[in-house]
Amino acid sequence: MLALAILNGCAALDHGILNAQGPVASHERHLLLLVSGILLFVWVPVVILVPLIAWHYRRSNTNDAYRPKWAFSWTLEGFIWIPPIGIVVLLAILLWPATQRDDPYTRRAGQGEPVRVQAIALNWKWVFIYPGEGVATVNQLAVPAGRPIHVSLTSGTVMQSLLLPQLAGQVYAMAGMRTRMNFAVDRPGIFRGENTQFSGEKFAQQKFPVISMTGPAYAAWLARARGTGRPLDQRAWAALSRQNTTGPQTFSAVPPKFFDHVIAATGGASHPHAGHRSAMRKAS
Amino acid sequence: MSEPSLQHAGINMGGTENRPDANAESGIFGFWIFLMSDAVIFALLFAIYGTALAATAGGPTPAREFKLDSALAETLLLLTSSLTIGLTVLAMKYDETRRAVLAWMGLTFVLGIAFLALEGHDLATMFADGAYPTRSAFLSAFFALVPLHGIHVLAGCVWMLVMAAQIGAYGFDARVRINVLRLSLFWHFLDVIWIAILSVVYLQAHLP
Amino acid sequence: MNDRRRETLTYLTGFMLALALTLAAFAAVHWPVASAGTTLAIILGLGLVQVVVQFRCFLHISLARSSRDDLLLVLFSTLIVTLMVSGTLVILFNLRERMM
Amino acid sequence: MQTAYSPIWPAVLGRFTWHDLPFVRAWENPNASEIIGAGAASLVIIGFVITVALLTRYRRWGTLVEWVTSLDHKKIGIMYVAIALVMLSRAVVEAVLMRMQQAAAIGDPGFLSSDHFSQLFSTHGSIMVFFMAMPFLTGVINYVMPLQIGARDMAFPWANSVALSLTGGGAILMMVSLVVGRFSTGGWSGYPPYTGLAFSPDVGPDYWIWAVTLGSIGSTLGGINIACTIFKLRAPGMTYMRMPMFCWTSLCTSILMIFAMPPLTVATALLALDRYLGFHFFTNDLGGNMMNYANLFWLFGHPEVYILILPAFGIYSEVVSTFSSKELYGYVSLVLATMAIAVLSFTVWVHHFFTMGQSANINTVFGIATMTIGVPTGVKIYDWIWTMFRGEVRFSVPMLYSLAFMVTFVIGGFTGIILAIPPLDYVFHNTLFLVAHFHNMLIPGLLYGLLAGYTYWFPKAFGVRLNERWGRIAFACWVIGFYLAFMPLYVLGASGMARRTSEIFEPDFRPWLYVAGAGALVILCALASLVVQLVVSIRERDANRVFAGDPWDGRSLEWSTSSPPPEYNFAVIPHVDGRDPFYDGKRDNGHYRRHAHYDAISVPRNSVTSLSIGVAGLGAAFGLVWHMWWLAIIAVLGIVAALILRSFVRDTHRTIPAAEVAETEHRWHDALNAATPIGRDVEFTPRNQGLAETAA
Ligand code: HEO
Ligand code: HEM
Ligand SMILES: [Cu+2]
Repeated sequence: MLALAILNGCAALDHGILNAQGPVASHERHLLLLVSGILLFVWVPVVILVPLIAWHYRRSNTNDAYRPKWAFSWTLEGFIWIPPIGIVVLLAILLWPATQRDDPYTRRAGQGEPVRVQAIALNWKWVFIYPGEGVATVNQLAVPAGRPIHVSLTSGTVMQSLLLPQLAGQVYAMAGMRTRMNFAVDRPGIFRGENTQFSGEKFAQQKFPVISMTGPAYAAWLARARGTGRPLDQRAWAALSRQNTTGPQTFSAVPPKFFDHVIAATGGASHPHAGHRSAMRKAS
Repeated sequence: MSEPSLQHAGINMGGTENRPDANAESGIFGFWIFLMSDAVIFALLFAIYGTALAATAGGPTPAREFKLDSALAETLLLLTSSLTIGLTVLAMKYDETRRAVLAWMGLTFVLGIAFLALEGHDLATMFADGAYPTRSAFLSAFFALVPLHGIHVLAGCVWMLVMAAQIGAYGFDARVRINVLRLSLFWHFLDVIWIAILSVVYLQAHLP
Repeated sequence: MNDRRRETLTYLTGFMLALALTLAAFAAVHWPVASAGTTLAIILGLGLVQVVVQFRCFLHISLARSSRDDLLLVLFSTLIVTLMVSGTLVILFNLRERMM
Repeated sequence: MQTAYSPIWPAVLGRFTWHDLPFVRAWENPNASEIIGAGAASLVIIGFVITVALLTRYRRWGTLVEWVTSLDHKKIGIMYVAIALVMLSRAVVEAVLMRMQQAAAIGDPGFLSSDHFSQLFSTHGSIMVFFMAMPFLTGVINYVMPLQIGARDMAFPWANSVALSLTGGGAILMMVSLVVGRFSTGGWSGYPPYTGLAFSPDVGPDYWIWAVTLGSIGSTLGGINIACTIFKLRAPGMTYMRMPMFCWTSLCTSILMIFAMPPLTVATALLALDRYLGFHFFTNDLGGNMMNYANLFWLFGHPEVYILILPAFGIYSEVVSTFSSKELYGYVSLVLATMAIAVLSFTVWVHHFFTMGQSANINTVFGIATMTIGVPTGVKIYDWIWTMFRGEVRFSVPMLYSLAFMVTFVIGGFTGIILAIPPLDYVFHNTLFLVAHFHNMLIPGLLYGLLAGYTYWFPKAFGVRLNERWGRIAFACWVIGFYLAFMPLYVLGASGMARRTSEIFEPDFRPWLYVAGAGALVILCALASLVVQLVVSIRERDANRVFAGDPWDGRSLEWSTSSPPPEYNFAVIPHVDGRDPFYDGKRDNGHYRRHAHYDAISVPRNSVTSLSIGVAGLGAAFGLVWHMWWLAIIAVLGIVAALILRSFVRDTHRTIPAAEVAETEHRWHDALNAATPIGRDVEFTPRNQGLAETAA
């Protein structure tokens, strides 16, 4: 039973960072293992010392000296303060460049021409626009393996967070604002993407596959998408904006600057008059 | 203990006794802590105001809404009332006559009410001009910060009425003294907050 | 000089100083001599000085032993308030820059 | 629906309709989720009715009134802890329901509706933090700290009672939300715009806002009171560097309360302005910006977690030193570490939103600041270890909790450091890894500490030792249950499972969710054992009395009084000349001295005004939630009136005549003389009457 549990457990871990499938995630996994290794020096002494000392100096053991007034030693103070400070300094030295490097805004991973994707969080689905290609998808993110993927995020509703556990960390998406995330996928395959920021009733279902393909397969996919003959028009957008869930969808065309329009419509700074109208409405 | 009299003006409870009253000391200190906690609230509202300055959403702007002349008048009123509340405390400490104390406190009260009237007039003008809190984040931040100070001033005025009644009923017993001291701290504190409002809200709106 | 006169003088000094500082701040805005940024710095500086004056003269916070507790409290509060306000401004302006 | 033709009902009942009653909902739509909701509501009502019936049957209304109007810090402390234990029970049951749902809802909707599940994590989190942990630690501080510094009461007994009644009002509002309407689904952090009017127009977020506001105002008042008491009311000779460690941590916690509760008050107040008056602080439109909310909330939220943990650290310090019969190792280091934690905790709040998009430089600075807190925390742990070193360790229940804490807490610190590294936080943020981290701090850190304190000081408060056997059973269940329930969450989090999910679509998560579910059931047993322990201890109270007052060979002043202590605490205010005044005193034979002459002592009288402020606060909150404006207005005026009335009251104190003090003291000294001093080997037996053998 236990063995089975552990076996199955490893299966669970396959869905996460330990089974990293992209350069960003790999770097994060490497950092995780390194930091954990260092932190063992924090954990092990305590776990050994606490039971050992408590048991050795138990009341019934009269073999050892009892020094009720002993309460200070400079040597011990040194051991108590200095190594932990050292560890923190070491971790800080690791942390600084790692944070710069994995900054989701600037990190450039992968090779070749970047693929630009604009992600819009809705209740309870993700819309992905490919401005360069003029197509859009819902609840599936198709990407070419190996190439850098540059995502701009916003939300058409409450705040959400886009996490790709095996590929990259997460970043929030907020209405009226634009955040960014960069990642790449090592090889073709299907990986999970999800919203991790609670957003209401069907939040648990707000997951989607990231489909990584070879270059030719991606090109073929794009061609197929353009050929579906279903543009992301007013009606389609109205349907998406409704609070519900949906399966994967593909749109063959997207109005230009659609993403900027969404940002402006949800209170973004670039469109000051959008706000004015609702103020009038409120005042009247 | 060279200058116990300066500790908090008037903290010595007895007429001649020089030992600060232990009870009064913790009573005043506790009130100080409360004021500092309140100061954090104001500080955060200032910070929010700072982040919301540009968020006018196409609506009224600071420069248009804030009038320097009435801000100056309000400042002078409040500053003077800070002086008069101080003189109230000194009167309580040295004269111990109800008339002197009530006179100074009455003057402070009038100045406070005048301040409130002026501020109320300002806010009404803003409303008439379409600058109401639901208009934009900037105005929301303004209407959280400045009227909160006004509410404090109002509370101070009510407090003065209560203290006047107590002075009438009990003279200057230990609790009246300690509460007048607290009231004066509160009032001075509001003056300090107003200086910040003046600089951050009103003067900043009219930078060259 | 008796206690009462001294204390009255403290209040009056505080009042005059505060008045002067306030008028100076208004003047800095009304008859500008410097750029917006500098003027802002000037009025905030004047405001800060005035706060110190008021604390000293009206609220009787001083370096004297007898008000050491109050002083420490005020200084600690200043530290926390500075941390909170400056942190908030830095973070939110940085966020605005990166998101708008 | 409401009748449109009669405008009177909306004016009276606000936005209340029949469908806000869970019974009506369960009747109309009888599924498991609604029935559980109706059941919970019935439990609240039945509990209330039974309490009223019992009070009437045994004619105890007088006692109740005597307690709730009391300004005695000891009674107030006990009432705080009582609130905490009741709320703990509710929140644990909710936690178990959530665990059961997640174990049942793998590729299946489970038995709870998604909406119900969201209310559960919101109430569980809010209750555990604001109405379990905060009252518990405030109660323990209230009870113990004045006794430890040799004071007769808190600096502001009346404000103390106001704080209690506001906290109680908040707790009652949480209970009311079970019976009328629904609670927020926005989690304990209540992030807008989700909790704003546009996305949650119902009463839920309003319940959250006002319950939390009542609690936080109560905590601010409590903090001011505690700090002022420690600053100004220490017994002569009790310098800062002679204060018991628990007083130091109480002081630092109270300072954190004073400065960290205001950001929360601002956050909830501005959210309320958005919701009630249409302001635009955190809305999506007209320039609103929710990032301000996140910033404000965590300006409070991070110091809050240290508010929670510091008193527990203080309790561990007392317990480890007492049950090792040894001076606390490294007192100065511990004091410095406590202060360092308190100050540093104001410099790290950004680590709760590393993923919001600020620059790498900002994240770096806050990441490093966060890790720095590990150093003073570690110092504390090592100091406790070296306190046991060369001591004589007795494995009492509080000591067992302390040992389990040290070993387990380090794991939580370990994962905290991982989360403090921004690139790693990008991966683990909002996953169950985070949930595991904070429960790993909150249960073995905070809750074990409070339970240790409860067991340790129970005999002080009631004069009766708690049953040892059931204590050990409860302890074992807490520890086993914790490991089973939360270690799997690290794995699930590392596999990318998001927090707050009511339904799971990944079959590979199943085994871990089962283990976690089993762990939750063990925790439920732990809770049950605590109840049994209390009942058994009350039953066999006569065998376990420790009236003499010192059952554990204690070190600080609270043990130098009778158990329970007299209303005035100390007939003669003690003089302190060391760090362990009582321990040293009784060994020098100086302590139990009968005086020939006692003075009359003045103690605060009971007060109704403080209670009425809490009641009015509850009324105002309820009125605001339901838009019953008349109620809110009346209640707020009531609060103002109570404040003014109180300032007119002159006869606030009552004098206990010298004869009565003398009689109380003589009765205690007679008992001391009659008691047999016992050695530590028999301290868990009925022979322990509370007098410690001090020879050798
Ligand atoms: C009592 C509660 C408590 C405590 C004490 C802590 C302590 C710590 N916490 Fe935790 N936390 C707590 C409760 C929470 N934390 C949270 C979230 C949280 C997050 C945000 C994660 C995210 O949202 O993505 C981070 C980065 C941390 C880090 C830390 C660190 C570094 C510590 C340190 O203080 C730990 C220090 C201890 C250590 C390190 C072990 C002992 C030290 C030794 C042995 C010495 C040597 C050590 C070193 C050299 C490192 N916490 C949340 C989330 C709330 C929410 O989102 O809902 C809660 C409730
Ligand atoms: C006693 C055993 C406990 C169990 C079994 C338990 C279980 C849970 C569960 C299942 C969740 C929801 C996790 C999710 O989001 O998926 C949760 C959330 C939470 N718990 Fe506990 N918990 C326990 C004790 C505590 C204690 C003692 C505290 C605090 C003092 C606490 C504070 C919280 C908080 C703050 C949340 C987050 C709520 C939110 O998401 O807004 N819990 N807990
Ligand atoms: Cu934190």
